[in-house]
Amino acid sequence: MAEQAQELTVSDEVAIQINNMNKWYGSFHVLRDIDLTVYRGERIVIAGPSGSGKSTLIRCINALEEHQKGSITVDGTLLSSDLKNIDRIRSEVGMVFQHFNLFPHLTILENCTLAPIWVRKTPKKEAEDIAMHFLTKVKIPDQANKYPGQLSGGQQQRVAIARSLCMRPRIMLFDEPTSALDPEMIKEVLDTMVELAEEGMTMLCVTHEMGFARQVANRVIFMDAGQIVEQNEPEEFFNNPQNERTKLFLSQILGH
Amino acid sequence: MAEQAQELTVSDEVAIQINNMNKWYGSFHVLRDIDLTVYRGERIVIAGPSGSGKSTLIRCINALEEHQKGSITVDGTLLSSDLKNIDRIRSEVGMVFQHFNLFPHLTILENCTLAPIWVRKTPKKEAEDIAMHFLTKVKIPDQANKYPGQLSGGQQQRVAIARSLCMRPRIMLFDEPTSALDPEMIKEVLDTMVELAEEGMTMLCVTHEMGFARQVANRVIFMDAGQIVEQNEPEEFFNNPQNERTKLFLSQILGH
Amino acid sequence: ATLDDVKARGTLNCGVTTGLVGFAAPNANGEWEGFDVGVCRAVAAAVLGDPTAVEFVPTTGKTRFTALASGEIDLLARNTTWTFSRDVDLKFEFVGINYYDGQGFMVPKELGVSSAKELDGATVCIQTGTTTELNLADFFRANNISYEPVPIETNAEAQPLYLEGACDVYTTDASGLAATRAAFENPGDHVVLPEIISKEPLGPLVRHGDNDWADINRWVLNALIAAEELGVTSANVEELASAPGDNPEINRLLGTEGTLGEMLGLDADWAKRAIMAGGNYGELFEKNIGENTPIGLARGLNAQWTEGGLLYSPPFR
Amino acid sequence: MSTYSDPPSGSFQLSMLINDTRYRSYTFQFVALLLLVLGMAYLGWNLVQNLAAAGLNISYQFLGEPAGYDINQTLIPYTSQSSHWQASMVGVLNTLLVAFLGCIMATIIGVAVGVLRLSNNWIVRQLMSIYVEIFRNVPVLVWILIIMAIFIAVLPQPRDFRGDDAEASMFLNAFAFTGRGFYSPAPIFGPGSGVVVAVFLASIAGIFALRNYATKALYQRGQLIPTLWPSIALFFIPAILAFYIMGRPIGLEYPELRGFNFQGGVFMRNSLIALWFALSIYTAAFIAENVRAGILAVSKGQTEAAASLGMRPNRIMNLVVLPQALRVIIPPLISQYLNLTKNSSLAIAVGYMDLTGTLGGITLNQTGRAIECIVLLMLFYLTISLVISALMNVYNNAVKLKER
Amino acid sequence: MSDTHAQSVAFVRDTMIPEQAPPASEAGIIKWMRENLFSGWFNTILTLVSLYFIYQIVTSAYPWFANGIWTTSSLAECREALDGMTGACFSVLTERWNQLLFGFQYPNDAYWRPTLAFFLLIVALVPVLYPKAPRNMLIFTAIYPFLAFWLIWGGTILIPIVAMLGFVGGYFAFKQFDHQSFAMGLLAGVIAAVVVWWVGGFATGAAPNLLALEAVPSRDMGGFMLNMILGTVCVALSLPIGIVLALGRQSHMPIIKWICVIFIEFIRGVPLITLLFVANVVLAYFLPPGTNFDLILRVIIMITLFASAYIAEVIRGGLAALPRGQYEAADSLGLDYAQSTRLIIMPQALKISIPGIVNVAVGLFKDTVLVSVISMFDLVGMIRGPILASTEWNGVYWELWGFAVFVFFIVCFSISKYSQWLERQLATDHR
Ligand SMILES: Nc1ncnc2c1ncn2[C@@H]1O[C@H](COP(=O)(O)OP(=O)(O)OP(=O)(O)O)[C@@H](O)[C@H]1O
Ligand SMILES: Nc1ncnc2c1ncn2[C@@H]1O[C@H](COP(=O)(O)OP(=O)(O)OP(=O)(O)O)[C@@H](O)[C@H]1O
Ligand SMILES: NC(=O)CC[C@H](N)C(=O)O
Ligand SMILES: [Mg+2]
Ligand SMILES: [Mg+2]
Repeated sequence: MAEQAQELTVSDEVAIQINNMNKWYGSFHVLRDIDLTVYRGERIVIAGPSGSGKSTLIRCINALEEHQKGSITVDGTLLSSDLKNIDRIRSEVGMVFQHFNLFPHLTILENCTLAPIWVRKTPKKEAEDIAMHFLTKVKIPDQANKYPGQLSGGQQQRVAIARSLCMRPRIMLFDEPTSALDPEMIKEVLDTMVELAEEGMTMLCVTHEMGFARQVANRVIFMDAGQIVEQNEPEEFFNNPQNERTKLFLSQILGH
Repeated sequence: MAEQAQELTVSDEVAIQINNMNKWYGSFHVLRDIDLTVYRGERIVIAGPSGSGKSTLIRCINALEEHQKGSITVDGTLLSSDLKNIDRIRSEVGMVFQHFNLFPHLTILENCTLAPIWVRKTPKKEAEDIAMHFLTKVKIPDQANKYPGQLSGGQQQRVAIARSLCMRPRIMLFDEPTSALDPEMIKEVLDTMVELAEEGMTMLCVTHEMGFARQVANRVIFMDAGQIVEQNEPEEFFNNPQNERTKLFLSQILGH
Repeated sequence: ATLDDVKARGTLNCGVTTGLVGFAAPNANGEWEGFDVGVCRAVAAAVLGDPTAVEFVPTTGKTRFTALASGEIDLLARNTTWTFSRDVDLKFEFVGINYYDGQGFMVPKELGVSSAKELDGATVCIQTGTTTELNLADFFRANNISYEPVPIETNAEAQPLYLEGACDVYTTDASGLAATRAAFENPGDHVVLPEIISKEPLGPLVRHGDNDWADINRWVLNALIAAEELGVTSANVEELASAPGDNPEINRLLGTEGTLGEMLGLDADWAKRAIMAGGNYGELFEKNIGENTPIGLARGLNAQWTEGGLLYSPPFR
Repeated sequence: MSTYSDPPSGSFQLSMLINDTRYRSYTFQFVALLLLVLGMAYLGWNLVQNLAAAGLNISYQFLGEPAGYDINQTLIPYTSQSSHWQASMVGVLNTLLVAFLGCIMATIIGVAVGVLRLSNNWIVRQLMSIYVEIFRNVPVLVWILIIMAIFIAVLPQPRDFRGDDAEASMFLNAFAFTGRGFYSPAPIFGPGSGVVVAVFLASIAGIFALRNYATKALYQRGQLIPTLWPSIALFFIPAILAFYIMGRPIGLEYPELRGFNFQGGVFMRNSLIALWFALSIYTAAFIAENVRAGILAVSKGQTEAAASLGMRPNRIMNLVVLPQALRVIIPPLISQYLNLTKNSSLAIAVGYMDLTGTLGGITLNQTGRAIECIVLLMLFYLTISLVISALMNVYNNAVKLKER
Repeated sequence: MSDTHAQSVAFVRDTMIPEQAPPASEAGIIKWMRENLFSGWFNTILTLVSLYFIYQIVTSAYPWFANGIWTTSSLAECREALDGMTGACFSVLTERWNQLLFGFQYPNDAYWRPTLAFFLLIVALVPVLYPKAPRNMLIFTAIYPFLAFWLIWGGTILIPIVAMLGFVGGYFAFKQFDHQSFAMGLLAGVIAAVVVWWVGGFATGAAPNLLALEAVPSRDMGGFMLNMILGTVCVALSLPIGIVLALGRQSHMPIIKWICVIFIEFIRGVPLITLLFVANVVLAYFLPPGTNFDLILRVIIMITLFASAYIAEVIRGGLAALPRGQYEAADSLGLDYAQSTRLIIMPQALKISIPGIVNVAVGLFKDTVLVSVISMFDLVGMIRGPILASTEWNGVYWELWGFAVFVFFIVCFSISKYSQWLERQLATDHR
């Protein structure tokens, strides 16, 4: 199935183009000379030890963090300090966080319709239809009128995915979407992500779920100390890592 | 090793004698007709479903709770409302709690020397030497000058054990010492307890760590609804439980 | 200008005391009456044609000047002593004197004190923010005797303190003492000591800088005084004003001759209305604080100059 | 999310002032600053206009001029000829005095009530919570006025002490509770009293030394020396001995009804007592809640752990519970002190001559320098509160529990 | 069983022991008394002292209450009626009842108006205070301020109606443009409101007596009514200002942040009394020459500023308690600052802050009595001034002050109980 997904959707169109991007926190150099081209329909898994800058990288793509050097182009829009560009990029790019970050004071349905109504100016009725569509897709349409606090972690994470999808993003970013979940719940969320992948969504996913990487990724990127150390197709990456650090890391992850 | 420990240390001397002890919280009958004799050097594990009165039982032994009927004799001292007796018993008996209960405003070393200095009137220097001895024993002498908040849970629990040991108790009570810990840390604490057992300390331990029970206990006591329902040697207890409730409980615990 | 403001508003904001029977205090129906109130009403009558178009703003010794300076009130008629610094430094304009007074002391009879000089060590109730506070300090220092001041804000607060014995002596303007004593259950148990330790010329005042408004107030007050001198009373003013009489000053005053009203920016009947509001100076005095009232003040210095007093209105000419 | 230094290198456009994150925040701040400056300028301009219209000016010269009024309670020499500045200083000291006394008393009452609210005595617990609820739910000004009213209406006035069959009499012939305040004997130091005082001070030093020694003995030799009774003995006995040996050099001056008032002795004015007492009981109600919360914040496990180590209740309190509770209690306690100090400005309601009474009251009125006086008044309170919060920060940093 | 030995004897229970009643000494009132009242000598002493204290209070207060006189019209008469007995002269309350509640200048025949406004206030507050009340009651809450203004101050009904229409118009204009951008919406709203007010101004001018109630100037407000007015108005006004200040203080823009910090710390550093002095004596100097706000308005301004600084600090606590993830999630959905603040951040932060805000409100309500120091006649001002100084009632302290204590206690205590209730509610919300 993984093979099939890969062949099916990747096009030549560039979705994200990162050139020579650098970022500092104060004087701490978190991202160093990142070059990365993501094609439309590609599913990329980013792995690497803790603190290697994975989260920072995908947060830069979404302009949640600013970078200081180099350029990021998302869907043809250069990420600059221009608010218009930032807004355009953010509505193109959906993001799912480790801790879900649902809005606890709104129902599931309201969580999903909020941005479409206020950002996309979708009429409420229509927004709700879309929301129900995606909630059905993540298999929790019946929870629509509950509050996030009433759902399990796995359900919450699926709501978070649905919420992002409601903005009809062309690119989805995931930052360790399953690492705050209990083992039983991880599967539900990964299933949802696999489904999404099968539909051809462009995805960048920080995760340590190597099964997932094997199953859906076109490419695995390994980061360490703020740099991209190795990238390859999943089979190659897992079976035949080149870099020492990658080897070490894989031995830990897989041995665990 | 378990066999060896059992044979090595149990003597005929009685450490704790509980006769027909009853306790009520208001009108709720928590402990019913408890009869229990603990010999010096014995290691007893107490198990049972939640709310069955395990904690209450060992807290009664330490006079943290008073019982209303029957008698408890610790090391020949009858536990009565006489403050002198309570003091004597408490300094004979060490206790380790589920949530460590270290004193957060004192360093590790001060935690360990506080009671020896103020209760045993040990000179400070000497108390510190003893404390370092036991801290070394639980393998964290290097943390002596840190504060509890700076240690991991497993380290904190080991400090709690060392703190009790500094009072040179003849009997140690443990109330679910590992249940608030992350899996990696459980092992460190259990190791410490095994070591203690090997030295012949009389121990009463409420725990659900069946591996520990198998390894070090002379006797497993199973409680339910405030009563001792079954007691036996560990092997017999696990392999051949007699009471229905025990069977049910064991199937849950071990199946998990 | 203040005159325009007052006309536009339709009421005169007049600052009075928070309550001093005879000078300014609300009666049982909540209507303000008293000697100072009479001045306010006369001005309102002259300016607005309606002696009841007055909004009375109670002020304490402390708040009165800020109320006037900030424009909250248009006129302050609150037994206020005309002093150099108030006139010059605080920038107010005293428009005349409606009561010549001096500071006195009141003590319970049972103390057996007969002179202020015997007050060594006494506890004295004193209203803060007043001239009497400063006079008191000077008096005791000059006589080299000690005392213990108990500062209070209003006359009302002073009463229970004095009556319950928390202070031995109460000091303020002699007229104020008389008015206060009149409100006591047993006025006879208290004596006002003979010493008058200061000059306290009390008069209405307005803000500095608006001379037109000051003129109006000054001449309304003078009109009341002159009316008494000229024998114009609330009873006969209607008649005297209906047609020019043979006293040209009365004619000018009542507007049957000349254009005094116009000069003030008012109409010709201004003084007539002011006098009708509560009567001339003498009537006001008799009605509110005179000898036939509980307060029972004699005219004394406040008699017309023709009768040995100090009241002396400049001519209406 | 603001500045990107590299990618956009296009020329500057006006719209970037709003749309570009680099300039946007400057724009906003500039606008805010502009509005602020304009607002200030507008107020300032009005002020200038109004002052000019009224022919006034702003000047602090009046501070040097004689005040002209007397103040009943002065901690520093002051006469009516002293300057307004000195009058203000008298006020400052009076404010600090009542605030200081109030903080002490509020702490004592508050701690007692807070601890008693946790007592296992049901009646006491109920009484204490009634106290707390009643006092903190009624304005402090009302309490001040009520206590003042009690003085005026209930307590006997000096005149009631007069005569042969007086209505009131002095307590022990030494203390008089009157509507004007409280009179008590004052010590007079005769020759040789220096020795007594010195002995007394020495015995206080001795108490500290004893406690020090006791801790040392415990730490070094494991010997627990009792300190309570020896301390009490040390406190009284040497001084009393010295007092008699020196031939009783310290006498008492008893207050005596002379003239209008009691004379001699120590006099505490009713306004001070009313203010002090009202501020104390009001603030104490809040402090009691803080104390209770602080003690409750120390988990039961701490007490149990200490108990199972064989410690006795009072040791547990001193060594385990209090040190932890204090960290929780002290910060809100200090802000209660700050509140009390600010509330002491209500002195004006009972004629206590604190800074609001002198500088903000009589001086303001007699000179008409409203703006100047109020500016100084605010500066004073601001200084106090800044100093106190600075101290609080220092304390908080010092006691912060070490965390990972 | 006592010979149970580890190596030899195993034990299995075959019949369970039934639950038994505790021994007699362990239950009932005796045990309760022993544990709660007489455990140890110290406790026993405490109990006895407390009982004595209660006995003293009751025996001295009871006759005072029981013999209370309610119908005389002066202290002298009351003393006469009591005839030497201990007893309270509650007649001061009955006789001055209206003055205590409304001050001494509010027109007698209009007392029903503030009374009605007060009861309507309770109705208006229900949906705010009680989250489960029907939501459409909020409409009444929105109308209430205008209604209350009309009832209390009087004048033509057109003024509040026009004022309300202005807000309504502004709201609709805001809604219209809000989807474009918050700033645009705000601008449109303000313009619409101003236009409505301007046009409405002519209407009011044309019919100044339409449905007019007798107008009462602010100066005539007094008594407990004044405390209520100041309390509610200032709390209501200080909320929005407090929110803005709190947001400003959390801002990343240093200048804006420092402006807010300085303002907040300044206000919190000085006593309210000095701010009231400012209202009373110096504020007028800072207003344009010729304008003259009345004292109530100036006091409301200062108390509002005062309260808003405290509320800002409470809300800042609420903001700080929100996890960063909420901000980031809102950002990543493409919501702009105004939207995320309004839709995500504020609703949550305010909810966290409600108990704190209620505490500030109680404190503020108590502080309204300070206006008596600048000689306004609120409840305390009335008691200190006109009533205690009047010849009839000179000297009735206990009854009057007891009344003030009673009134404030009832109000503040119920508000704080409410806040505790709410805290518990919020803790379990949406779980
Ligand atoms: N706001 C910040 N300020 C300063 N340093 C930061 C900040 N956020 C992250 N860092 C540092 O940047 C580095 C990269 O952080 P990042 O969160 O991207 O790592 P990561 O690869 O996602 O790790 P993890 O697997 O733990 O999430 C880390 O060393 C981290 O400490
Ligand atoms: N202070 C108390 N007051 C009233 N009931 C109590 C009290 N402490 C415990 N109980 C009740 O007594 C029973 C026994 O409690 P205990 O803590 O001994 O159970 P346990 O066997 O230790 O359970 P767990 O495994 O959950 O710790 C429980 O039903 C508990 O609810
Ligand atoms: N007692 C008063 O209120 C006025 C006192 C005095 N006449 C003054 O003007 O200062
Ligand atoms: Mg990360
Ligand atoms: Mg337990």
